[in-house]
Amino acid sequence: MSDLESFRAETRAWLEANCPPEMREPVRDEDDACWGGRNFKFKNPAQKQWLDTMAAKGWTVPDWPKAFGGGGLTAEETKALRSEMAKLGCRTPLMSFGIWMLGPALLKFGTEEQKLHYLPQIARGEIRWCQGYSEPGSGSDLVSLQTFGEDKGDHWNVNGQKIWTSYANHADWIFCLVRTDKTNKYQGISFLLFDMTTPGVTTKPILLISGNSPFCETFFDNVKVPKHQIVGELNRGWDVAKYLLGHEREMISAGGNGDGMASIGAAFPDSAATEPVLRAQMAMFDVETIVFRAHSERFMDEWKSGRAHPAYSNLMKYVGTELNKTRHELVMAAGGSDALEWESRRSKGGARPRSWLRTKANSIEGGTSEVMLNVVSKRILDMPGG
Amino acid sequence: MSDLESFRAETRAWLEANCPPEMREPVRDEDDACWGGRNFKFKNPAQKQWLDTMAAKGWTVPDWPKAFGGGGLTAEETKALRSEMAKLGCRTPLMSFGIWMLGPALLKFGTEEQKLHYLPQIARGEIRWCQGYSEPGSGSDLVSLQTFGEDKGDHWNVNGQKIWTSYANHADWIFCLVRTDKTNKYQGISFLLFDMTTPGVTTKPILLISGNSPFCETFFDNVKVPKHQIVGELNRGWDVAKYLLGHEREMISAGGNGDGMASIGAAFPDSAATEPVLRAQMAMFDVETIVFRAHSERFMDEWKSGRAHPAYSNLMKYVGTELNKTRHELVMAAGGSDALEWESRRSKGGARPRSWLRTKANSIEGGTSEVMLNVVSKRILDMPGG
Amino acid sequence: MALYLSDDQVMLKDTVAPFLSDNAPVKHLRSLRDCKDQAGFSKGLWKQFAELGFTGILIPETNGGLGLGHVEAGIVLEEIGRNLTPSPFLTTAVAAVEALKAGGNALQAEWFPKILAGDAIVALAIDEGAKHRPAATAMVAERSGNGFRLSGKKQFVLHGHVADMLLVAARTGGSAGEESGITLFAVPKDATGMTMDVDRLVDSAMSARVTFDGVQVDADAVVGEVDAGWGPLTKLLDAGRLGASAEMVGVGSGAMDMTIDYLKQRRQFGKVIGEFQSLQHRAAHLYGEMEGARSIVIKAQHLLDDDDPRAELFIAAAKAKAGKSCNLAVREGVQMHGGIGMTDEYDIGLFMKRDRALNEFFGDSYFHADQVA
Amino acid sequence: MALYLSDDQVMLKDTVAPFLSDNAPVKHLRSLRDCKDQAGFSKGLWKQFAELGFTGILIPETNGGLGLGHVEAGIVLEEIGRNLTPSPFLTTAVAAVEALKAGGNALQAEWFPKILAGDAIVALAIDEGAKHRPAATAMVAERSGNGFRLSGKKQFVLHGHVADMLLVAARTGGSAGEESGITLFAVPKDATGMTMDVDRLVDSAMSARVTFDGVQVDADAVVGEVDAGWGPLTKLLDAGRLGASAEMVGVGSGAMDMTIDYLKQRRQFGKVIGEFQSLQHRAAHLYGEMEGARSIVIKAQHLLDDDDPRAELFIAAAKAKAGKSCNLAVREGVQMHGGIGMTDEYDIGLFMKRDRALNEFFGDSYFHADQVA
Repeated sequence: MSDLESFRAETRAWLEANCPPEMREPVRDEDDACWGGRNFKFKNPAQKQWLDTMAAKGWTVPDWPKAFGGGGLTAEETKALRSEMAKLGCRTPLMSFGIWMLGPALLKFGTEEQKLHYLPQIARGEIRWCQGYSEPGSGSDLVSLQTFGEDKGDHWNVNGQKIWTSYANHADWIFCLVRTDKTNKYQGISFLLFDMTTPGVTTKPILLISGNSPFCETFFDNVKVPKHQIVGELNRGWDVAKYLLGHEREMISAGGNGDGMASIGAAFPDSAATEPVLRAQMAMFDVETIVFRAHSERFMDEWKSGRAHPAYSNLMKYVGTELNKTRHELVMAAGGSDALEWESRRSKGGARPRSWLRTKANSIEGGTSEVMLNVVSKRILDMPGG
Repeated sequence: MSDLESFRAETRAWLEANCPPEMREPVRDEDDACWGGRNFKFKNPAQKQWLDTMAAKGWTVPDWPKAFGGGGLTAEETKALRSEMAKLGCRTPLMSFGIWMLGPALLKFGTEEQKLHYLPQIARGEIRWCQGYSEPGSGSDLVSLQTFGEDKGDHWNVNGQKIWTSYANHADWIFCLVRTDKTNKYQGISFLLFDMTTPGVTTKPILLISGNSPFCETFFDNVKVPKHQIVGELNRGWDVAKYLLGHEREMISAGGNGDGMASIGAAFPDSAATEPVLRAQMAMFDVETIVFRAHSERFMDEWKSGRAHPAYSNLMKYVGTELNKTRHELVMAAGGSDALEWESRRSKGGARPRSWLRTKANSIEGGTSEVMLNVVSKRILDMPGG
Repeated sequence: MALYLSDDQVMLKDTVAPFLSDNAPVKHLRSLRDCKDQAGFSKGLWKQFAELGFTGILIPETNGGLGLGHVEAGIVLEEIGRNLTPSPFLTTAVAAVEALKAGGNALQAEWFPKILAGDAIVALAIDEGAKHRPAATAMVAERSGNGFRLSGKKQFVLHGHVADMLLVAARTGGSAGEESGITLFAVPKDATGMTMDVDRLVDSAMSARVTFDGVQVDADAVVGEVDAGWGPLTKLLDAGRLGASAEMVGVGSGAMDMTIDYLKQRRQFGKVIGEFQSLQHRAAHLYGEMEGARSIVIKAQHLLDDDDPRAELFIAAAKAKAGKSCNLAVREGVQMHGGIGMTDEYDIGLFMKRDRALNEFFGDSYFHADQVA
Repeated sequence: MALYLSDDQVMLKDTVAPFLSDNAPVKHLRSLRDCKDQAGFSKGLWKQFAELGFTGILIPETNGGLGLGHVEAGIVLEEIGRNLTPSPFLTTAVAAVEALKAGGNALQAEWFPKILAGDAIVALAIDEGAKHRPAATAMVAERSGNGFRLSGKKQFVLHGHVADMLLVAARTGGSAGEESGITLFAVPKDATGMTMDVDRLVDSAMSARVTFDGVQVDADAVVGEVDAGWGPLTKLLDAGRLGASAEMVGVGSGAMDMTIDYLKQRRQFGKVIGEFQSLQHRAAHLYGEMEGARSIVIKAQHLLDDDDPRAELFIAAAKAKAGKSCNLAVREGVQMHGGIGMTDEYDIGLFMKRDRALNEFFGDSYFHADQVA
């Protein structure tokens, strides 16, 4: 038995012994997951136990170095762990923008001191982070952002407004793009970290068309940010942000789970049987589903081995999000008038239409489809001009 | 009985008496139609008889004034004539770029002398015209054309090259956009008429992917064009061309005949029965077919009554040509491997695949789909910018 | 007849459009929704509809109505769509009125005056599954005494909980899948044995699932003839489908206009985003799709008004196309609005929700394409 | 195994690609077509394929072949597609070889050496109607003496007129629509009673309609077992469908690359047309579609090579997607080339023609989507 095979066998045994049954049930929605943080209310003791047990092994972030709270696993071991967790239906112990976004940025751009300070807090789910990028006037054109940090010697005095800050109302800290030089568009932005309880920070949840409020408007009124709370160099925050956007797209594009891949027709046999034209649309969509799974697998294989074009994740983000929107359009059609119900218990409070509406943001958040196509065209196809 | 009803009844009786049986069979392809001109070879005596009989009544151009060889009919009478001809299956007696394009330009911009000279020749099918607009470097960007007419006092000396001149190798005369002022892009083009037998004019047919050659490259080497052979004012030929382009799109968009409107599934019952996904695509296309017929009817009603936006024909051109391309893609799919045969008698010399390939030009000739969308966006939707 | 509005029809539009944009714009929908109104629409507005004559557009002049046609009904529906006005107009004043016109004098004498006066709401109990399949009606109506006993379930009964009468398709003969053997009943709201499970839908309309547990109705509740309900049901469906199509032309046009306005205002990358050619082309394409929808709807309205045998085919094409075009309009609308399009604060999301419900109502684009093939 | 080419596979590609672009580029197709060549491909080139070992890629090493898999066969096919090379490679060295691998030793001993040597062409006589429906095989093979008598008609038999052997699906039992009861026969070219009606197809390949009028074959002509031909036929179809998909990846990529190059050169309105955002977005979208096709094809190749039970599903998805993507590539290619794209002089139209034939071969996207559902 190879080392990897023994690791896999040991891992399976450990998971079977340590993952509580409640944590092997599918996560119903974002509110049902474990997000950690100072004020997080665990849904049940099993959720806390699972987080703590995994964090103790460093397996909330299995491929981070052990020194920073990680598991120190190789890429193959990490993949094996994930696949064993998937087989047993184990939930991800911790959902976290710290893990997904800030962590990779710190690992690449942070000082040793920053890594030792922030990463273990993230790995243990102690601090919940949110991201402060977009502003009302700066969506796709992110680099035009206006939130300004005035240099006050030992700190910046930050004023401005962010929008689409995910769960800012629940977050403990924010990583935030702040203009620190008004004379230089690209090289005048810094990547700052600060506590959301700092005086002058206020948040206001945004009610979405799905009826949920996962995002906030966030306001900064003379917020003091100490000088050491910067990631990377002064005025070079755009480099960090670009790196993270690429990372984010890679993550989104790798995100197709088995569940989202099921045949729609198989899920709605009555509609498939009685509606031949709808069935045909679902059939053609099922092809795309299988294709996207293969495409994601190929992309990850190429990415990990350094074969993928650096901008390729933009393509995957475009294809994957458009596909998911189409999937939900078809699910709504297959669901018929059942899928219109918005509040009833039968419909689980309108779970289906709310999920459908939620998918409409897929092709906007993290870079719109239009921006993705621009990037693919310019960087991969080397098309000319503006 | 109203005047129109009596006109309709008389017309039907006259057509039944005068249209030869051969001229009531469907036209197989462009080569099977009557195009007239000095060198035209009639397919049979009936074809010539039908042309002459109709021309004598002015009904090759029923709505032109009698003085110019037309029938002097009102719009309603013309519509009634056309519908009676359609009911009896009477062929159009004369296909002619003179009727479709030059005629309308002369009626609007020509001098009385030009009208009296050229229009009756067109109406009787004596002179076959071709159009000289596009050049190798000036397709969608037509106004960048370079063919130059140097002022030589009583004539212009024309040099340059045109492309996509329909049937230039069969045409007697050409109406042609020629630059007469190099310093003014838009107001430096004139609309000239000249005989294709003038020394210095040569044509070279272009072989298309369909295997046919309806278009030519046409070369002008010191071609002398007398000064009176201009339509409209000097350097204002672009106004004439623009008017004609609109007219052409209107014509194309009104061109949906009953034949092109049949359900594809009904035409290929075997494929529809055994291929459920293809059948569904055909079903959705059949919807579009019915819609386009209604759309065309509405457009013509609005156009004739002055209600349509002046740029609306661009939209119809876009929608109609894209639809026709899709139709032929589906016809090829429904035809299966039968529709791949290119030379066999069974396939009438590959009539189906050749027609399919021919449709690919629909969205290029007479203004590409891209240009149509630009125009709709700018002129109808009033979108900003370049 | 030419495919544009006549002078009289333009006058009607000039009455309807400002009335609705003044009295029932999108914020009217919002206020009903936000105060959790349980009717799902404003009864006061419905009364105003009656006062302005809208509820009588399709009722014959001999019955006190305006005796107009589907073009006129469509004018009202398009403005309802454009303003997302919650209203029982489509079910009551369009679909139900057409069914009753094919019913007997007694039913007309009972219901037309109430509809004219804005005193009655009629709901349609047709669908039995998640998808619209009227020929598959399985609900049983067995003879009982002087009348019938109805047993079975219906769903997607819009306004059912506040309806004064339900038009119910049930089977007196034949078997599921057959057109013959269906009978259409006018069931009054106080019939015993009828229970309702009411929910708010995605577009904030209220809809009921209705269970009929041996509901007894008299013989005079039959609309038209026993076993031949497919006739009046077809009238109901033709009018309902075409009316929903007209409403979707309004929804889609409203969404498109709002989006094009936004493209002319929103700046990114140093210019108005409407200057980007890819958005221009998509907007122009969308315009073409909406124009196609508008064209087939008015054509089908003319054919239905003329009692032309092609009407049914064209209505199927109209519902299929209006559904497809309106869906494109709301999808492009949300995407082109970007992040703010996802917020409840902006109206575009409400257009998306209404589109979904209307697409489903009376059969979706796939169902109708299947009918056309 | 990772979804990219291994080092050995890259080496093979580095052999195949320059060989084909040097020896059989698009002008090779043109010259065969323009001189009205009656074979439909170059027999000399086929001999070179054999010398380079290409014809033995899928033949087991024990039979003297290279014993490689469908990834390697796909490398050759993609380059064939990119160069539009006319070749019997797909029918003979891919589909037929896989069927024969599921046949008996005698047939392998007879045909593998000839295929290895480039001395045999095999054609596939499967389709009986205009659309591909192998289960619907109705052609009759009745027992006669030591063997069978075949009667019926086949069409879309590529290279049939120059084939040394035809693989023919016929019915020894069951009835049209059933998978069981079909037997696959290896019919030699000189069998009596076989007549061919040959035509050039849209892509300049030569194809036959074959009539079997009581064609007598021996029992040893049976590939695999009597009544159980669905087994070897499935091997044939899996390999053929996936091979056609790989070829379409080549056709589509060739068309796309040519088009993107053109967008970077052609000037209109004072700029290179590749600067227009709507064309950029369409090109980027097309690139994504082609990348999806490329991904599902290599994934399905791996599964087929691994004898994975999911292979059939993924092959259907591959044929459906490659067909859809390649079709988009040639349609966008012709449109973006504008007028010159319509001329025979430019190559893009030839890509459109090949796409059409390949889309139809072994079942089109609609057929395969139906299989996936």
